[in-house]
Amino acid sequence: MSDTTARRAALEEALLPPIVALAVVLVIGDLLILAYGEAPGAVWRLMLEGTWGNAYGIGQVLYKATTLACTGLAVAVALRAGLFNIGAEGQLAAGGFGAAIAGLALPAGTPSIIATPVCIAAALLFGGMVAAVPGVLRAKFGAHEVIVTIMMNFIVLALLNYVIAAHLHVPETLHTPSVHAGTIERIGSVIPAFHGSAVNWSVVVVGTAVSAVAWYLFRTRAGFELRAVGLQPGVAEYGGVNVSRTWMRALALSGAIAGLGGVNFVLGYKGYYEDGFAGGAGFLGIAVALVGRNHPLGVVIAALFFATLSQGGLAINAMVPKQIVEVLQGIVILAVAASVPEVRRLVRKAAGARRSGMPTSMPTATEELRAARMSGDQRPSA
Amino acid sequence: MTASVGGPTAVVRMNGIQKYFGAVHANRGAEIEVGAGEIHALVGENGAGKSTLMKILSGMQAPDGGGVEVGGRDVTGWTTAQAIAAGVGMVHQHFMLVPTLTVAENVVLGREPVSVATFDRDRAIREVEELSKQSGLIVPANRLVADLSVGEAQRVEILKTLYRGARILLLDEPTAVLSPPEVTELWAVLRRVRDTGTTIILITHKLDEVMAVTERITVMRQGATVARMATRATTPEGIAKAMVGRDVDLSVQTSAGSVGRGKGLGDEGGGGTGLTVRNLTVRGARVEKAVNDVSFTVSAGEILGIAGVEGNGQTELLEAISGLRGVTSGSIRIGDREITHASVRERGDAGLSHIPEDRHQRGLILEYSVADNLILGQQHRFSRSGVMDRAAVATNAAKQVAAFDVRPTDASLAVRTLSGGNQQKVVIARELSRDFIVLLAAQPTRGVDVGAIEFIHDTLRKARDAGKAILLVSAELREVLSLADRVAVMYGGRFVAVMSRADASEDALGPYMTGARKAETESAA
Amino acid sequence: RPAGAAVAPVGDAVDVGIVFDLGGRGDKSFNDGAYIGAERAAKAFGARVRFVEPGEGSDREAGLRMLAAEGMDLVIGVGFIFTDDLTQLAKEYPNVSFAGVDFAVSVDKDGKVVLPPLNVAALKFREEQGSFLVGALAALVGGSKKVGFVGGMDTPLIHKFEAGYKAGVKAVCADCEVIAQYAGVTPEAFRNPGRGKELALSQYQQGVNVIYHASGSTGLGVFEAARTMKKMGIGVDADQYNEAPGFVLSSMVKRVDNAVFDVISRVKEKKFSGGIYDFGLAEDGVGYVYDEHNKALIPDAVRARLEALKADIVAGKITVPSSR
Amino acid sequence: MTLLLFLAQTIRIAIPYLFAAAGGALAERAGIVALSLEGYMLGGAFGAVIGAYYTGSAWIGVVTGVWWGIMLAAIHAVCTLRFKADQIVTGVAINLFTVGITRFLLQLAFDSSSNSPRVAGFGGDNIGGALALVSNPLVWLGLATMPALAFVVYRTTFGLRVRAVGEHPLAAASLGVPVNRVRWVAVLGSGALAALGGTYLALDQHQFTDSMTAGRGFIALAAVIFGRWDPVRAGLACLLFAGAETLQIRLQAAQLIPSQFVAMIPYVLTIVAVAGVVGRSVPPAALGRTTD
Ligand SMILES: Nc1ncnc2c1ncn2[C@@H]1O[C@H](COP(=O)(O)OP(=O)(O)OP(=O)(O)O)[C@@H](O)[C@H]1O
Ligand SMILES: Nc1ncnc2c1ncn2[C@@H]1O[C@H](COP(=O)(O)OP(=O)(O)OP(=O)(O)O)[C@@H](O)[C@H]1O
Ligand SMILES: [Mg+2]
Ligand SMILES: [Mg+2]
Repeated sequence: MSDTTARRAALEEALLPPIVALAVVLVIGDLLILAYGEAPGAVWRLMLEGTWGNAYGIGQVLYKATTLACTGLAVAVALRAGLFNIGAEGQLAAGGFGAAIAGLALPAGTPSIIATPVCIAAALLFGGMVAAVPGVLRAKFGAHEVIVTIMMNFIVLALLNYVIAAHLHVPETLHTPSVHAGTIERIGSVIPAFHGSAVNWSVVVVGTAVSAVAWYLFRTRAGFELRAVGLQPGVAEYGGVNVSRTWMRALALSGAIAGLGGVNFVLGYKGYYEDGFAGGAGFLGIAVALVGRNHPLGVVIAALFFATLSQGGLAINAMVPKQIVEVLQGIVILAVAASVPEVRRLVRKAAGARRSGMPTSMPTATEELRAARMSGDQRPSA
Repeated sequence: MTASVGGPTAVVRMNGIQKYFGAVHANRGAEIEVGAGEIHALVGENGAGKSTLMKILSGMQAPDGGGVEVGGRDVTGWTTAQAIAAGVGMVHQHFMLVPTLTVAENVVLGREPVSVATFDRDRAIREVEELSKQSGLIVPANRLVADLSVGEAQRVEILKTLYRGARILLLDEPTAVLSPPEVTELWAVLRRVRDTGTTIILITHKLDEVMAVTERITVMRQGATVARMATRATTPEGIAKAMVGRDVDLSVQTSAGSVGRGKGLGDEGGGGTGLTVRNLTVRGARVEKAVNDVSFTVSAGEILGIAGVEGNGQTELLEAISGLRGVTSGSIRIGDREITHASVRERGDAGLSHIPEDRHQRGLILEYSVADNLILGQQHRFSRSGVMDRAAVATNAAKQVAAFDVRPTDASLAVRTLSGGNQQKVVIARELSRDFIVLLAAQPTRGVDVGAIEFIHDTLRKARDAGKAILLVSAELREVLSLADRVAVMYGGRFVAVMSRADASEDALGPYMTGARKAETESAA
Repeated sequence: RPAGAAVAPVGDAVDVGIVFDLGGRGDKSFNDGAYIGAERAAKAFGARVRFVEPGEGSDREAGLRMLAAEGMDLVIGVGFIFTDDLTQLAKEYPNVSFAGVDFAVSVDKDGKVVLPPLNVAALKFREEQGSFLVGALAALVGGSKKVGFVGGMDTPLIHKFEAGYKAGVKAVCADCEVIAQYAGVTPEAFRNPGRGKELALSQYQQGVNVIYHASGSTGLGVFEAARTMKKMGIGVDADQYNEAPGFVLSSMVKRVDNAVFDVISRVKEKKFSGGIYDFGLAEDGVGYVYDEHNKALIPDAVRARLEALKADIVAGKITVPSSR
Repeated sequence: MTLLLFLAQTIRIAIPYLFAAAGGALAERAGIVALSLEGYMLGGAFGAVIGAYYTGSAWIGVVTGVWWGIMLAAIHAVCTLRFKADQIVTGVAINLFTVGITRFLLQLAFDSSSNSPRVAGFGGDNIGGALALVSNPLVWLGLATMPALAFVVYRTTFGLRVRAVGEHPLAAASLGVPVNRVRWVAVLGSGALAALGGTYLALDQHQFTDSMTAGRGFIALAAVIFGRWDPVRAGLACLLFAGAETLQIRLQAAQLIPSQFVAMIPYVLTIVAVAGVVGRSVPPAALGRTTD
């Protein structure tokens, strides 16, 4: 009995916050649309038609979701290890840059069976390297990863800009020359319904990566240890896990996943690296991870949701400023972040009430134990 | 002096108190009545709801049901500030001190002396020094709390309540971390305070303290009040019986054959060598040498018990042996293997098993399932080329759950949903079921009910009889005496005495535990 | 096919779709120029114009495509950044006319210009020529041997303005020094007026009397500095006189409005053809502002000198460099 | 003279940092992560321009700017203090939200995606360079902020409570200190202070420009950490970062090193600081811990 109760509670805990967020978004969205003097119903309909209403729209949503799934998963993986990766933006850019560099270095005509994997590997490597810096500093010096990843964003973007502007760009543009090899084909070239949309076979690469990460997290020993470190580092250490190394590994992996997102734009869409292509997808990854509750499957769903919003912003541009979408994105995050703890409290209370003849004792509140240690290695929890 | 229960002089009266923490029902109709000017004991097993009841009285928490009266006034659901204003002060079970502030700042916080709209620091220091002199609780007013010793910190806690002019003083296990002389000093202060008319409610697990200083007793079990008695009219056995709801034998149990089993003080015990520690020195969080040049051996088939007041280096010693804390100097061996600088996992593979003293900080991942927790630390044995072997994990779980009677039996539930005792069983099942030579058992029965305690003790003895070397650390002297073949006393980071079980008794160990006596032969363990 | 692409426009009114660059409407620069040109076309012959403001990079193509699929007669991308997207889409929608403001024409391996697709009009502005003239103006009016330049993001695109400007300065004052600075290295550098103001203040304090900016909204800070220091600034893209009346010496104007109006009328008259449309001094596509507002600031001799230089450039006697 | 100009410019550049870093230090001292400084600044800048535009008074602009900062901070406080939302997530969301809402309202109010019309402001029209500095009351206010904050934190009852609440909220609560109220005040105060930074920027420009704070909030946060959460040291860090920027402005013309690298200086310094290379920086113990 307590079995099903616990499962039901877990499900409610996972599903309620996004539902709350959706409700909040609809209400505030209505208000903003009314403020602009348009009819909410018409605008929402336009948004749906422009996204899920036709193959092209779906393709666009999928394209955007591909990048967001990467950055979201990147944030989620780090969070699973108890670390906050705010640097997905820079890692994404670095990954795209890596893919472009590899694609430029390879001789033209290299068969894609070789070239594409090489470029993808380069994206993983570049993203991973950028994230490894905060990982190493966290592990070796206890430097807080939130601060370091934020600062790394600025540094990486400036560095890439320097390389592009000073050395690698095509005259009169902000992008590199087109890569010689390794590009990934658009789906539209095989399935005509998608014609014109940017969605490309990277979506399959990323889908595979998501499954691989899910498998890694929940089926492998490394994943077992990574999650243990994230939940209770002290216990993980006791359990023979090298916490520092796990942190480094988790951040490097996180960065690599974010870097993989760059493939979607660079290899799958444009064929070159362009300064600023990340365009906030890294920061949105935090929202995606949050709404997706740090679960690979949830991340995919959340990525589709945010991609819909983003593509929808373009569709409704004729009626209202697309900034409405930016506001709504912020609101979704706030609503989910605020409702997660609240829902947990309520659900656990309800689950307790449902259980008849509840006995007394429970683990002593860990918070109290922590307070008992007057100082020590306290650090902000993620 | 003693007021009659329920009489008009009752200054505190709590009725039918209910309190939930999420799913936990911490107080279920708890009651207490305390007369003016008495020292009143509140006792009960771990988790009985004592601290919760007192937090409600002090305004830290609001009750979900029931009523609170102080001085005849209904104050149900009041705030801390209101409670303080009404003269209720509480010293919490865990330190409630801000380490980065000075003693004086900690004392006056929330009731700061003010001059010209600014905090008058000098006056705060003056007032605290004065109060310190008056009460006999000597503390350095200008020092950072982070730099205080545990005893000093405890004094600051009491000063905080006195500074606020507390007339009703709630003390939640104030002696748990104090050395005996500090405890004596505390009683002196409390009696003096009581004599000025202050009412004191004392939570403690030490029944001798209850007998020594209190006048009446309230006993709680599972969130409810189950007995009230006058101290004079009862015995420790009587209190214990009320606490657990059945007869308990408080006399020291010794299993057959255990006495004299440890072969004296020499290096070699009965069997081969289990654990060898040589000249070990370990840094603590705040002291340079939390463990100071300690040497000892635990032989196969022997339990070495470490007695001592908490905070004398036991934690650091175990952490150093288990690889959770670096070693300044010295060496550690398991059997013939040198493991001084080995990783936690290497130590595990070398045959080290470890029941940690705090299962929530070290022993269990609360969100993980019982099955996953049952393989924690051995995940490399339950995986093939990096992939977890889920069938093996499940099989192992089923076996251990049955063998150690873990309830409920569904191993896929999160450990968080288990009761404290069952959680501890999970830890013990895991640590005893693995292949090991040496077992570190720290507070193995903390927070566990009497039935489970007997089961755990039996299990430890069986392991010893099967030839394992066991290093036992327990805050319960009785537990040490009931299990150990030899007993060592730790004080100030050193082994100040090592004796065979036959020589060890509470009277013999006491002076060492307080630091009153130092070992004549220090190196001999 | 993008949403709402169903209804084919009726009548002979021209349907025009415009996709803005970052900054969008109200940037007081080339986006506004395109807007003005389109509005003029709407007034003059009833062109029906739809505007789209894309967000991040991948929305640019989507925005163009949405308009193209809706059956617009003409789709305009405002900004060099649309170059690749226009090229791509023009092939997919051969029956739609496209135009790109600041379209970046590429050069092949042998240095030959690669023409855009047949249905794309590349509206190119010779900013370096206009910059050359304001450079000469700055040196002639400045009254010190130092003139200033503030760029937005440090990229080759802006280097073009700097190069023309420098050449103009040197043409009239060989020993003049040009202090050239950039606001930053990310697109934020076009939206950081605080930075622009500090850059300008430091230049003025070093003895510069006139600063030319090519830095989007950052340049608004340059004008603020001009006001406080009572010095001169030179605007870019549009006539920026109103940003700091009395302190704007002139502006290097890019007649995006004219170019846009022009291309719309060609479509209207069914005379549209793809190719490179150069808007230099000769075509009055670029120039400097000389009107009742700033007449008093520019002596007649200077005016004459500038017109002479302009004539030389138009005649090909002076070639203005477009990179530094 | 050059030195004087250098100093004056350093101070002008430092003012927004000083305001925002003061806000950051206040919030973080109370245990609330100050990731949303950037948002408060931008909101403050926008609010100031709206107020000044509709009333024609720069001082009313200051009031509305601060009000905007307080409102945004209130959202942060409701989420993290009332609903126990994660502080870092909330901070990121506030920043995102502010960019969106200011753009949206810019459209609504002025029909522009990037700029507001010119409004009243400080940095006066008819005063020469250095004078413009001393005639701007916000400059003086900015310079006074850090010493004032240091006084509040170390010398007042409120400050004592802020420090207690940021280190060990439970201990403070046990003494009747209203932990959440102290934190509310600190968060709202941080919003007001950071918004003053944005207000300074906007009124100095007499205009609002989309995203005009351009990452200054993050530099301010960096200064707080670099200054180890101490107001005075954080203030000095602001001056240091501003000095580096001034140096870059003054040296850039020489083009010794690519501007990209100079732009990185504060960020690199911060990483060096948090890595403990310049002395260990220990954050307030309860920082980030309003979640349960
Ligand atoms: N803040 C809290 N959150 C959740 N559960 C709590 C909290 N405080 C106490 N509990 C639970 O309430 C029950 C009673 O706890 P309480 O601290 O009152 O026990 P106690 O009698 O003081 O025990 P001990 O002797 O171990 O101190 C326990 O099961 C405990 O885990
Ligand atoms: N928060 C909870 N969620 C789900 N189940 C719970 C929870 N708390 C308790 N239970 C269930 O109730 C059972 C009894 O718990 P309780 O803490 O009363 O045990 P107990 O009688 O104190 O046993 P023990 O002596 O082992 O501590 C547990 O085995 C557990 O399955
Ligand atoms: Mg129990
Ligand atoms: Mg207790």
